[in-house]
Amino acid sequence: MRKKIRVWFATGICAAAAALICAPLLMIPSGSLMDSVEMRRILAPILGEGKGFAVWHLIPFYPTIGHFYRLLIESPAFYQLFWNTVGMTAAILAGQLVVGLPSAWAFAAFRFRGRDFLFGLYVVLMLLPFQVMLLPQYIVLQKLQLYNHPAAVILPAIFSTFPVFIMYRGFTQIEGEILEAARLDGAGEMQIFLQIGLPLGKMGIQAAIVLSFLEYWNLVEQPMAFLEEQAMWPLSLYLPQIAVSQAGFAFAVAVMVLIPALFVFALGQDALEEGIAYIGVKT
Amino acid sequence: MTDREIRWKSGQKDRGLTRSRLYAALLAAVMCVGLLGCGSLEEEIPMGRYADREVKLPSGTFTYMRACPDGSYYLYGLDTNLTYVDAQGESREKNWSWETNANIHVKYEVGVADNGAAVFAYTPKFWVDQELEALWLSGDNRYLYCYVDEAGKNHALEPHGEGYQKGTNLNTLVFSQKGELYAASANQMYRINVENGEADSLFATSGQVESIVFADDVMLAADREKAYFYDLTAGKLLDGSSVLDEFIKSHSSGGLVMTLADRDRQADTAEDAAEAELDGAGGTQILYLACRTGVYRYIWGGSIIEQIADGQMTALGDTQREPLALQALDNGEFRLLFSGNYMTEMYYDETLPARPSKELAVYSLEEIGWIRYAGQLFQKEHPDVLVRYETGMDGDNAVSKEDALKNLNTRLLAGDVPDVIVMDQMDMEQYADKGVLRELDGILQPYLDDGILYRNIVEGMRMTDTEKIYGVPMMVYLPLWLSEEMYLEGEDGLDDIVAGVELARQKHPEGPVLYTPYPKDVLLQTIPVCLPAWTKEDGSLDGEKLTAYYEAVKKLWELDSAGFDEAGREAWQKNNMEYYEPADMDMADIGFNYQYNAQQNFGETWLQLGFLMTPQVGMTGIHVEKANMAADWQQKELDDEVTYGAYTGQADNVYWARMIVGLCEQAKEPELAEEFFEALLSDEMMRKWWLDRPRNHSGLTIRKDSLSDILDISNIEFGQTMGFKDPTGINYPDFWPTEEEKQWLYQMMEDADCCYRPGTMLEECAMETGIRVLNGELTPEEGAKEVERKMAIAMEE
Amino acid sequence: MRWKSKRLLFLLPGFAGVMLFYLLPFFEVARRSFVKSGNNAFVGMDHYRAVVENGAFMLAVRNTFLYMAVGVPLLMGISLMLSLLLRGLLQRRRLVSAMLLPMAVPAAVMVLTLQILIDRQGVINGVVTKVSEQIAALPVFDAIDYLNTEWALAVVVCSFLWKNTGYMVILWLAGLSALPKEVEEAAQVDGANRWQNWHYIIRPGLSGSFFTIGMLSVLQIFKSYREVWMVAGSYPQEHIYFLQHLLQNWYLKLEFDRMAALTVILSLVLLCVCLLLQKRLEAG
Amino acid sequence: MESKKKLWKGFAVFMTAMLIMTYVSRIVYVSQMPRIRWTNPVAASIQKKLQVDGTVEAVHSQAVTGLEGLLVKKVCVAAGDRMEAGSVLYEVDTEDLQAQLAGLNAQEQAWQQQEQVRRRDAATNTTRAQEDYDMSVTELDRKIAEETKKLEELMEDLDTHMFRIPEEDASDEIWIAWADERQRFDREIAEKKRAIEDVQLEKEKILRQADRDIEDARRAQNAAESGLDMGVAGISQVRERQERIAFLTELLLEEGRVKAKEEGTVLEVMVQSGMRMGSEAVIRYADDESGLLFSTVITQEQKSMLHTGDSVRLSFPGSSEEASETVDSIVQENGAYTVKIYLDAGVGRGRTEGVMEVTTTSEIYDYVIPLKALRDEGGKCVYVLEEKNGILGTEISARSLTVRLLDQNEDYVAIADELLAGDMKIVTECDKELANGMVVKEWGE
Repeated sequence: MRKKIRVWFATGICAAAAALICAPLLMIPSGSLMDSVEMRRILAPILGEGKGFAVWHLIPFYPTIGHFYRLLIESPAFYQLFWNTVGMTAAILAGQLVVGLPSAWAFAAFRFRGRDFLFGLYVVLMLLPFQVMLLPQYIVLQKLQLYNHPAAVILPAIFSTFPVFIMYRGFTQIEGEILEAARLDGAGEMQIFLQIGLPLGKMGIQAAIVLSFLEYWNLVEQPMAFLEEQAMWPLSLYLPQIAVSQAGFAFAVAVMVLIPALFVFALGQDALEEGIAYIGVKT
Repeated sequence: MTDREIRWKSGQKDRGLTRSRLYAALLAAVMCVGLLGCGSLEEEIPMGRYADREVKLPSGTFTYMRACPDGSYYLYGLDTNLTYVDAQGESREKNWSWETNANIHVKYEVGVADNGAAVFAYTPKFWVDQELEALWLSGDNRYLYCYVDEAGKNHALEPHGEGYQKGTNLNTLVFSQKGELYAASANQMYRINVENGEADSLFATSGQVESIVFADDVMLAADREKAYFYDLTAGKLLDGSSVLDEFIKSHSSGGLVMTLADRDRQADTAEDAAEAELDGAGGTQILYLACRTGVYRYIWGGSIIEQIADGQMTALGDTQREPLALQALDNGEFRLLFSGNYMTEMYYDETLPARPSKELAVYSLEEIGWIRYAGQLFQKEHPDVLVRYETGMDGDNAVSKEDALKNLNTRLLAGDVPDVIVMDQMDMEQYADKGVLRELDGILQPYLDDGILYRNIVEGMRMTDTEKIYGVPMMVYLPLWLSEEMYLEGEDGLDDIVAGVELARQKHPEGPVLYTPYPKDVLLQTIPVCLPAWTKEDGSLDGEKLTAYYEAVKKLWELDSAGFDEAGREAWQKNNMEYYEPADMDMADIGFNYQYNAQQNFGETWLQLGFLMTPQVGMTGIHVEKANMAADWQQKELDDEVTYGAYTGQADNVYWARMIVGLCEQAKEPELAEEFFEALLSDEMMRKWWLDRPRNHSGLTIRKDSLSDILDISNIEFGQTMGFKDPTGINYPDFWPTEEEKQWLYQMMEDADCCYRPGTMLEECAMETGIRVLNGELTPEEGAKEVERKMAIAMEE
Repeated sequence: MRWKSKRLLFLLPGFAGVMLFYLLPFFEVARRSFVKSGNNAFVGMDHYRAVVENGAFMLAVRNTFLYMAVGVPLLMGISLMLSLLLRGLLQRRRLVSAMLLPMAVPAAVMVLTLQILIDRQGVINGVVTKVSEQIAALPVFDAIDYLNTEWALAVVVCSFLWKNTGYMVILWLAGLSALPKEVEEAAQVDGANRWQNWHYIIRPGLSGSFFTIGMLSVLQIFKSYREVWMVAGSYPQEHIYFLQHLLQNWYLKLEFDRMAALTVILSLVLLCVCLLLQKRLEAG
Repeated sequence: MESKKKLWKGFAVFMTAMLIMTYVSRIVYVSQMPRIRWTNPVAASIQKKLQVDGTVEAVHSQAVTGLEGLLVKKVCVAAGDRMEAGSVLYEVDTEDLQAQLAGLNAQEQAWQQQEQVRRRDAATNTTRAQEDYDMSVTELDRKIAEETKKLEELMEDLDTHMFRIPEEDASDEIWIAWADERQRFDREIAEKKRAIEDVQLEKEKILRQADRDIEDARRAQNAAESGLDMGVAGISQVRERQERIAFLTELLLEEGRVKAKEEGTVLEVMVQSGMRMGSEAVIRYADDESGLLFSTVITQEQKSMLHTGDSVRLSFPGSSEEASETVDSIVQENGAYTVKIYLDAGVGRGRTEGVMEVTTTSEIYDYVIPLKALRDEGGKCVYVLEEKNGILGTEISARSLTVRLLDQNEDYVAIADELLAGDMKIVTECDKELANGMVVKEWGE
């Protein structure tokens, strides 16, 4: 009985926390259905046009799907950018898997001098804000003739140290003995990596994929700096500066951006759950 | 979950995997479609155009070239000897005794035959024959002629004959292939026998014949109106070609030269030539014509003139040079002699891109119509230059000002520097300190010395620390108040404005006075004239001035609101709301050019503070984008005139600098940038802009002569484009400045010396805090402290 | 030796890329911090001295340190507590997805919602004043202008927590799931109460995760600058004037050498902290 | 696991939906895009054709004046008839004619008697005046003869005196006396001459007076014969009556038929039988040798195309006749201009309207475009195609360019602007309302 109460208590708190986090997000779907006149009227105090306080109608008085029509039907600009974003994010994730994974494995499985120092350096490079790296990376890209080309955003992202850091955590779960045993059986490094490393680190990989996706799905700074041609821009630059008059439209864009993210979460979550369960069995 | 259960789940998972793998494949396919979308194909540039290379001329200045069929040519200049240059390029001078006493004769025209014989038209310096001298002195400068055969033996040539008019000069002397001399006077064509001077007149011409070519036995003589075909054997005029006449008529300005070539020797151009036959003349000849727009080909006797070379990117297109003679060489190339002792050979080159080679990079934060227009004009005049005009932010897309500046700084630091920067909305001092900008004192000195530009305005741009000028505004706005009667008397600053508004308020208790529906408007109208006074010499912020400013602005706001009760103000703001969106209006575009359809409710406002933006609109009906009250009042037939005047805030003689142009230190094309800068400052550019686009509000030009020219351009010349049509379609007539008003405007331009540049950090802080002061959150003192605090951090950096 | 070269093969591609796009640029930045920007003359520590003595720098460091000191522990604590609660639940997956949503919202829209909520006449002030009016007991609440008063930092921290909690909960869950089940079951059999269970089993197991999640929280602190800048502009209220504002403003002022010096200082500090933490947590 | 599969399916469905929507939205976007056709400006001249109708009428149409007071019995011609010299126009009532004639003759006789009496008195006056004249002439001649004789005597005395010049050595008094004597002679000669002149003057005065008297007398006599003294009106009245009598008698001989004096075409008949004629015109006709006049009215704007001396092509509706004539005069009347063209002989015979056509070709303009490409949005402007790259890659957009109008006709217009270039693409047709900066596409299917 006590156990049931505890479970109820726990779900209660978590539900409250989730609700608190999602409450502001409810403004997005409601905003996307609100036409600009109503939007201006309720936000007048914020625009310095009225006294009193702004109020938000979760259910708009005059709902309209005008924004969605304008976004999805009238102009194909949204899709152009949508596919740009999808393409870029996919390329980056794939690249990170191909490059980041072995690096993380190398850090986790091998002992070599200066490993910790190098890993520390990786972490610092991960933490450094982009503003600092803007100029030198611009010079490098200029020399590689990659400026104003999608690769200018994709390549630096592929070699980012962030996924390495996360995947490294996944691999550290594996105790050294298993490795030694496998090596003794004469398994090649590659085989060890594929047979033992990958399945064990699956959880870390999926976490890295989800978090990387989050990171690069809404990338703003790099494309704005390195992509001059608007035709290559990602979705996040479609409306970075939103004036109140376009708020409705911006909310509609946000809804369309959230949908794929939801799928990825769910799938990523799923994989995570599975990974966790799998690991549970193994050890 | 028991082990079995998990395995079962995982097992099932394996079978399930195949279907999910299918979905994964589908997903991958969709993603690669996205990837395809990103690539951009390389844009291919059309290749191949005519280019020209300079040919080194023998010493001396040459003004005449006689092309010989075998590719060699004779050169002759008034102070040089006749020089023969053979096909390989070696030149031999012909030394004739007659030449030696050159100093006694002033030579004018010359005609050279293929074999080197020549005829000169000259006038002796010392007249022997009194009668001829008399003729000469009487202004009829009649030439004497001398024939020199190929051996150098010369004898005087006295043209005579029954058709020959003695008084006229033979300005064109040409030898045919057979060595006969044909000469043309202003209206008559002659054939002159070189031995005895016997001249028989062939036909009359409408103008002076300038070019003569011979095809077998047909002579083509062309004046500026038409081409005459004359059959030498039959001795009669043939009917002309209307196509050729039309071409000659429209292309002879700026020099038109022609030459003839046998078609069979012009191997490559022959097979695509039309097979037209001129009766009797055997159409084996091609006539080449060269003029400013390029080289054209006319198949003898045909009816089409094709352009085979574009003059733009060659010496032909150069407006300073005029083609004097043309020779068609065998391999489709052409040799051209130009005025100014310059000879080129034009050849066709596949490898050259059809695009110009040099590039001039012009950068500005926002799109400025005038700069783009100037760039296009500059490019038309300099065909070998491509003007690339980049803007940091283009209107609709969403790059913020800081992001655009960040991109620009990245490129500056990385060395990819534009040649010309227009620094509206940018912080000029900062770029000047960092050495990005070039000091313009050297270029501006001649302009200032002979008083072309308004000295005070240019001096206003001088940096306080380095005492150098790094940017010059092309246009300026001048502060101007406008009201139905004399509310603002003198020019003693902010208090005068407050007093004026109080006066207007007493007169009109109801409704608005200054027309400021939102707090932001009061600030918009007053900051430009006060901001320059807030920074002390040492660059720090002057707190009291800022406090005084906020107090005055608060009073203005209360005065303006006094005309309303609470509900009234709300209603008034509401009906302004749909055309006027204060929220997304930031300081960048307070230049009163936001879409402001206040004309309807203009009648209620009595005092307007604005900026004069268009020079050629009269004072009596000052058209200030925001305050074209006059036009409104005029329609209400108010009997009294509109009064107007200059106003000052805490800083006086303020001018609003627009289109501040600066040149970059490490520009790739420094002299080209300088040339562009001078083109921008040229009177021609200023006038063209106003003539072409009279209805624009880019401001008053800082060139004295252009400003007065523009103001003098009579109203009629603008004809249908006068008048300003506001969105609702009401057409407001503009009023033309009277003479006295023009002087008043020139005087204001003379003494405007305090520069206001929008878009600085201080202005943004003052604006934000100002709104909080007017909303009552902060008292003026607190507001001033708040701004000081924020600026402290900025200064600190 | 065969293994050695093989192993290098794993690290090399990644390392080459990192070298090209991150390390080389970092060394370039370091080089520029010792050199005068115009004519590349060696200037030594001038820039560093200029940075350290700069008033704005001190303010920025204090603010950033305060922000981290408050933000990171709070975030880690809340997300740990939540993940512990969530561990046992069935509907865990849906709740976690809900919490993760803010991460997926484009920055611009998040800023817009923030502006609507925390403006002086915003929705939150509206609700609170309405509530305080209804309930006589509460004192009359006058609207706080969050962005222009000391509350600014509170607002920044709250939005930081709001955005990243879901993120950290996932990582904690990942960490918790790695703990061996049997030990815990055995402890329960012995009647260990919850606290002992936590202290002796879970906490040591999570030490590795502590380091990862700590570092990632710091990373999110730096990533949150974009939102703070879009909400409060380049010169915000003094309490939320962070190092990155300083970096950006110097960059806009073309003061790249000072910016480079600050970057080097910052990265050295981070490196030491990271190495220290790694040593202690790995060992523990 | 179930939910996993569902999720993957959901995700895949979403992505394919997005792919399909990409094409759908692009189709919708393109279908709404205005379609345009464009041309390059061409260097050509503007040909303007002016076609105006106008009336053809006689230059100075002749008129047959009515016979005052007579009664018209029958009208024999109508408007538009050909008439030859001598063809009958109309007939006058003979009885009425005879009655008027009789009245007139009676007045004539009365006048004749009165005239004889006056003439006799005048004759006597003239003879008397003649005698006075002769007498005064002979008397004056005599007086002149005496005077001239005295003058000659004095001249001889002077000559002799001149011979008796004293010698040089003579004393001064002698010289003085001689000088006085000489002066006396001079004085007397001068007086004598003066006297002769006076007499001659007086003689002329008298003679002139005499002449005038004779003249008056003779004129009076003439007037008497001619009856002048009745004053000018009287004389003319008499003469007029005599002419009318002569005319009426002649008409009577013709049994009242009035014939045409010359050939021509009748333009208008203003009289009908039974009407008593006044003095104004009865029939208007155009005689042949005086030419026809084509006149028309053109507007101020058309005036710019036409100048005096231009050759124009005239055609006449209803006939294949055509002629090329030169414009003789263009006169401005309150805003409009009347054009007059005198037709050559034989042109436009018998026509009342004509059509004037003139084609003028201007000089060669650099940039000539079809008129439909010109638009008017607060000032003349054209739309020029240019490439614009935005989110959807490079697109064609129409930019408006204000231009100055040089010359135009119905379907072409010559424009000028610094930025114009030969290779610019100017929009001529568009199926939607164009705005500046609008994205457009070429007119495919």
